[in-house]
Order: sequence, then C-alpha cells, then structure tokens
Amino acid sequence: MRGDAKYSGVARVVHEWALAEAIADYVFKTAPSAKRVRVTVRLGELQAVDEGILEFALREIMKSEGIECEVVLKREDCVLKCRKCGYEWLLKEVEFGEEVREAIHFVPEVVHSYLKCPKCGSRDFEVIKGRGVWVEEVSWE
Amino acid sequence: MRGDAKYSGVARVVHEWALAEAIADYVFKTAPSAKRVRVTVRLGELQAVDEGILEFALREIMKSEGIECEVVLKREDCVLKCRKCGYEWLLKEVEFGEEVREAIHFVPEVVHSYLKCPKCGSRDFEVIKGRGVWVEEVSWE
Amino acid sequence: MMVAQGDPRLAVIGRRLARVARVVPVMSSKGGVGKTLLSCLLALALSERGARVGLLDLDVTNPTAHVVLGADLSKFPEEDRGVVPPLIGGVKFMSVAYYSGENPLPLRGWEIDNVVREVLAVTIWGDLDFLVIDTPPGIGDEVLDVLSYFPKHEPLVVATPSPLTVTSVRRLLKLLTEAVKGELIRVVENMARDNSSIIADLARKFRVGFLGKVRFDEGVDRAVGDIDALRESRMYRDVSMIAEKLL
Amino acid sequence: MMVAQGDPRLAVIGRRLARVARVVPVMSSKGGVGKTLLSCLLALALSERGARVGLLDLDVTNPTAHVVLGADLSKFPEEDRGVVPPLIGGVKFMSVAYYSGENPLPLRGWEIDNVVREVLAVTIWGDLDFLVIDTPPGIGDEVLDVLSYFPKHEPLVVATPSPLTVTSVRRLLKLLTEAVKGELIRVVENMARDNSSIIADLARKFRVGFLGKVRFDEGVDRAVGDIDALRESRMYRDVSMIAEKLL
Ligand SMILES: Nc1ncnc2c1ncn2[C@@H]1O[C@H](COP(=O)(O)OP(=O)(O)O)[C@@H](O)[C@H]1O
Ligand SMILES: Nc1ncnc2c1ncn2[C@@H]1O[C@H](COP(=O)(O)OP(=O)(O)O)[C@@H](O)[C@H]1O
Ligand SMILES: [Mg+2]
Ligand SMILES: [Mg+2]
Ligand SMILES: [Mg+2]
Ligand SMILES: [Mg+2]
Ligand code: NI
Ligand code: NI
Ligand SMILES: [Zn+2]
Ligand SMILES: [Zn+2]
Repeated sequence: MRGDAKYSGVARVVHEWALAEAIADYVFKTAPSAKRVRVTVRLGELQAVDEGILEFALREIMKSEGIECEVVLKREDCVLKCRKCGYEWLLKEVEFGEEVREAIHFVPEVVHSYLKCPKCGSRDFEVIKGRGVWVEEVSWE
Repeated sequence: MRGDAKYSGVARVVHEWALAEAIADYVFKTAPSAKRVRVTVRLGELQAVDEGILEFALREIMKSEGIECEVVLKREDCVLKCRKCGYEWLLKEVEFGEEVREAIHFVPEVVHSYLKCPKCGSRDFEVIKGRGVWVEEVSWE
Repeated sequence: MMVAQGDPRLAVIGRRLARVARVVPVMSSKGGVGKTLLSCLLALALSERGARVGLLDLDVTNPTAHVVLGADLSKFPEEDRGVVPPLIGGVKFMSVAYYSGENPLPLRGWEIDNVVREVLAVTIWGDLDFLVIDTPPGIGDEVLDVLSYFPKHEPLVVATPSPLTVTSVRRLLKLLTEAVKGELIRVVENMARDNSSIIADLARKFRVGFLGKVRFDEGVDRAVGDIDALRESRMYRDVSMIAEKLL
Repeated sequence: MMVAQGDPRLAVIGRRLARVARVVPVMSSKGGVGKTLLSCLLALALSERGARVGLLDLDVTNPTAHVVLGADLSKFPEEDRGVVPPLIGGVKFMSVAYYSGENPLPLRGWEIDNVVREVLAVTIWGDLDFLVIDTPPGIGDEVLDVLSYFPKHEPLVVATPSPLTVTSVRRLLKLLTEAVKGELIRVVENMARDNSSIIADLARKFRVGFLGKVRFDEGVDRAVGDIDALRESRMYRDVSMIAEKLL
C-alpha cells in the first residue's frame, strides 16, 4: 500500500505490516533479551514505503512483545546508474504512472520492466542507492 | 601459468601476458596522455598469478608504448565466507591438487566446482577477499 | 550498548514458512524439460487430493507458470498484513509476473536475490501442506537461494532421457546430494517416450528416490492456459500418480 | 597527480575482439529450444563454408556445448600470451567446462559476471569471421554481459512454436529491439513440425529478420558428441541453410 491512508484502520491490512514484522524479527534475533531498543531503518525512495504505517506497525508489534522501541526512519533518495554507458540519474527525474509505482512498491526490482537508461536505452542499470528497507542500526543496552 | 618458471623465455607464452595487457589497456584508457605512471595492482591469492611474469610483461608492454611505469604488486590473502551458515575460512587452510589449482588459476570462480563450506557443506560461499587481479591505483602527473 | 545492521527480510522467512509442512522445489539445471508444466500440474493434483497447496514461480527473469495456469495479471494480489497469493484452481499462486506483467525483467544476480528475499518476506502463505516452487534452469541465484534460505526442502528433479539433460542433471544431483539427505530428493522422468531406464538408473546411482515417468503428451501444449483442459490431459493423469507418491 | 582504480579486464575486451568481424549470440529466454545444438551446428556449418569461426559457451553454470562437440576436457587449452581456444571440427571452441569439468558450478550472478569478464579478457581469438556465442535461458548476467560488453553483436533468437516459448521470446525481442537495430536481429524457428507461421509472424511484428525453420530431427540426439555424425544429420542440413543466409 502506498500514499497517505489513515493509519489505524488501514495498518492492519496493508503489506507494510509484513515489512514491519521483518524488522521486528530482525531486532528479536539481533538482541534476543533486550527490553529497550532503538532501531534505525533506512527507507529507499524506490519502494516508497508508507512511513506512517510502517512506524505504527513496528510500534504495535514491539509493544505486543513488551519491548520499548524507539524508531528512527531515514529516507534515502534513489540513484540509478547504467552499467552499459555509466550514466547516472535520479528517480526524481522519472515519471511513472500509478500502476507502475504500485508494482515497484511491492517488488522494487521490477523497475527494470518499466525503465531504461535515458542515455543509451539499456535496462542493465543498477539501483545504487535508495532501493528499499534496510536496518541501519539496532542498538540496545 | 603458475609457479616459478623463468621469466624471459616463458613470459611470451603464458596467460599472465593477457592479464598484463588488460592492466596496460586500463592504464592507457585511464591516463591516455601520461608518459610516466605508477600502477598498483592487487593480486588475489586465489588466482595465484605469477608475480614475476606479470611484472615483466607489464614493463615490456609499457616500454613498447614509450611509457615509464612503476609497478607495485600487492598480494592479498584469500578469505571465503559461507552464505548459508556464515562460516568464514582461509584459502590457506584448504588443500587442492595441482590440476585444480591450475583450473582456478585460469577462472577463479571454478573454485565452486572443487570446494564446499567446511562447516555445512554448501557451495554457496563467497570469495570475500583475494580473488584475482584488480587495479588499486593508477597515478600520473 | 551494542549495535548491528543488516537485511531484515531474511529474519522473517522462518515465520512465513512456519505453517508450511513441506517445501518441494521443482528443479533441473536443464531448460525445457517441463519444470514449469510439472510444477503447475503437481500443485493442481495435490490440491485435488485435498492438500492445501501453494505454488511459487521463482523463475524470476522468465516467469511462465501464470501462462500455464491462465492467471489474471491485470490486478495485484490483495494485501492483508502482507501479500496474499490469489487462489487459482484451488492453489495459492505467487509470481513476480503480477508486478512485471509480460514486460522483460532483465536482472543481475544480486537483483534476483533481492526479488527472492522480498517475495519470501511479504507473501502470506498461511497453512499449507505443500509449497511447490518452480525454478529456472542453471544453478544461479534462484536455485542457491532456495537451497540456502529454506530451512527444509525436498527437491523434485525433472529429467528427460536426452544426453544433454543427463549431463546437466548429473551435475545438479551431485550438488543436491551434498546438501540434502538422499531420501528427501526425488527424480521424475518427463516426456518419456519409451521404456528406457536411463533416468531410473541415474536416480539409483545417486541413491535418491525415483517417482516414475510422465509420458510425452502431444496434446498438453494446447491445454496450456486452461485449468480444466489441463486436468483432462494425459500428462495430468501421469502427474497425479507422482502426486500420490508424494502425499 | 590523478588517481583511478578499477577492473582491468573490461579495458582489454575491445582489443580481444578487434579482429572478430561478426559476433552472433544465440539467444532465447526459454530453455530447451535448441540454443546449444544450434550454436554448435551453426559454427560447424559456417566453418565448412570457409569462414573462420569461434564458438564460446557462455552458459556458465550449465555448459553443454562441449558435450555436443565431443570436446576433450582432459587437458587445459594451450597458452600463448593468453588462452588459445582448441580447434574442434575446424572451430575455435572456448568453454568454462575446460576448467570446471563435469562438476557442478553453482554461481551467484556477480560470480558469473566475473567468469565472463575473465574469459573475454584472456581468450585469444585471433582473426575470426564469426564468433558464435551460446547463452543460457532467462535474462540474467550472461545475457546482460553480452549486451553490455560487446561493442557490436547480431543476436540470433531461437524459438519453437509452443505457447510458453512464444511468451518468453516476445519478452526477449522487446528487450533486444530496444538496444539493437532490427535488421541486426534474426529469428530462427527450431523443432518445426508443421508449416505454422506463428514464429515468422512474431518476427514480422517486431520488424526483425526471419531466417527460416529448422525441422524437428528425431535422429539428432544420437549424433550428439560426434561431429561427423552431426554433419550427417538432417538438422545440420537445415542449419546449413541458415548459415548461408548469415554469410
Ligand atoms: N510430458 C510432456 N508432454 C509433452 N510436452 C511437454 C511435457 N512436459 C513439458 N512439455 C512441453 O515442453 C515445453 C517446455 O516445458 P516447460 O514446463 O516450460 O519446461 P521448463 O520449465 O523446464 O523450461 C513446453 O512447451 C511444454 O508444453
Ligand atoms: N531440431 C531439433 N530436432 C530434434 N531435437 C532437437 C532439435 N533441436 C534441439 N533438439 C533437442 O532438444 C534438446 C534441447 O536442446 P538444447 O540445444 O540443449 O537447447 P537449449 O540450449 O536451448 O537449452 C536436446 O535434447 C536437443 O537434442
Ligand atoms: Mg539491472
Ligand atoms: Mg558462490
Ligand atoms: Mg520453466
Ligand atoms: Mg543450452
Ligand atoms: Ni504496501
Ligand atoms: Ni597462467
Ligand atoms: Zn546507459
Ligand atoms: Zn556453510
């Protein structure tokens, strides 16, 4: 799910919940006995995860496990680079329709189905920054 | 070719010559008009390139192009890491026959045909350091 | 104060598969031996026998299982705390094709690995007796991901009795028998035309199971895209007998 | 004082291909359509017509061209300022199988990319009229490397008239026509059994060349591994006509 849906009702149904569970499981595995943690999550522009929903879901899951959790979300701009000709460009310069953005939201790599290098036309480009969800730091005492 | 063959005669026939040409072409492309360069090459333990032959070939090629070239070779130990179980080990701990070492010398990735993770048996391991030939630095004025 | 960083998706895969009893990746280093058709028919046949079945197309850069099943790609799967694979012919079917459509999806290996992680992290299978996985030819990221990320699995190796297939399948069996117990690996001969025993012998040599032959069925290509027609094909009857042995 | 670092192998590829007149990657996103057999027979047929021909097996994790040609893997290719591909049936043949033997070679995509770079950097082809390249199914690292590293190439797309192949080939043609001029792309129909025009129509739709049909040849599998027998097969006669059109 993308966009500015209201959190409370929607948070239970959208797919950001699954990503929040992944982050939660990552925290549980990394710090199995911690009762207070801080988790910093990097959110790549390409996947366009709904920050509000992700944060809400993560807090709910942590609360239900009795863990006090500080959530820090960091947006990362998406940079693309062509492996054929070396050209680098920003996702911001690209326009996609709503359908395509939704597809990329679920599986960011399908950007290769909808985008070509603006300079040479190759689809052999890399998302060098700003793909999706990454745990930048879990810290605990 | 591997091992301690004598340089002068052998250097013209072995495959290290092709790698030296690659390094030379890299230098020509990087610094097309330079007349004096210094090139630092990292040599991964896995490929077991003959340093003497490589250096000899590189000097010969550079000389024939009228370029003064300082060659610095750096050996890098080979470290392997299993993607399945996370185990890390050193190539030094592994024993291969002469045939296998020769095969790996030509195409280092075929190590996956002859080696398994000593802990879990998986072939899904990575050469995280010390694969082959890499130009660490070309510098010129 | 301790600190760690990494990919959260791998951490959740165990939870996603917690209620999946058996994982059956359908494999063969050779292309065109019938992995996709067999995966689809096997999933349908298991489901017809009352099993709760999921089917995952992991041939990421060339997905075709949706063509066999005639799946509707025009809308995205529903979301419910994750992505819920649509029911097709009684089977929960998941594929990257829902998102790539019929466009090319050229990907480098680490991008394929990313797709596999993403799909495994967000797909909500629920309770399954079988998760059947269609895989691509070769031994690249998709196949290594299946072997490395799934806590347990029972590979089904598809072979045809041609010399190039036998070469490829021998390499795959060597790899699989190193990592998985022989009794959990099973071989099926597909497109059998006579009573050659070359594939059965190969299975015996590697001490893995042999589930029998699926005969060459001239009509099956015409049934592609239509589940009812597939269920009436001769190939389906043969695959149903393989399904019986798996149950 | 300026500084740069990087992979030297990519810098030398142009030099290695400098005396190669035409590069013909044999492609098809679908497996089992006959890419390998066709690559081998095409190389043999071009060579028989007097062309200087190289054949490179880039199906890195599942090489099989050496099986078709009956190549001897027991010794490494000779070295002469690089690796010199052995002559087999008049064709300079290079494959990673010289080094991996018949062992499994499971590789991640970036490792495959490394193999391609290494092989392209050290193989000394010399003067060639044609370099034929066998490629794996899917659209992964090997295929992207061919499209990105070769300064020029003329893809030969292999298709069979089955619905799953048509789906896959359509995706590949879409990708290829974006990057390569239509007149440099050619389609061959393989394993043709009747006079269906589905593949010819597909080629027309994408405005690429259509080189004709190679008929299904029941006997060809028995000829695998024996160049003389291959040259006597009916498939070879059909492929020879394709070769004529390429010359
Ligand atoms: N038992 C069979 N009888 C007849 N045709 C078959 C049979 N199994 C597979 N095929 C055909 O072989 C081709 C390749 O099958 P596919 O399932 O796509 O193979 P893979 O997934 O291994 O590449 C398809 O056209 C399919 O219809
Ligand atoms: N024209 C043909 N007639 C009969 N059999 C063929 C023909 N072309 C290919 N084959 C057979 O089809 C199978 C797959 O061929 P192969 O060249 O390995 O395909 P690919 O490289 O596309 O996977 C082999 O068993 C081969 O002998
Ligand atoms: Mg890419
Ligand atoms: Mg590996
Ligand atoms: Mg398939
Ligand atoms: Mg092949
Ligand atoms: Ni969502
Ligand atoms: Ni050497
Ligand atoms: Zn470009
Ligand atoms: Zn391990």
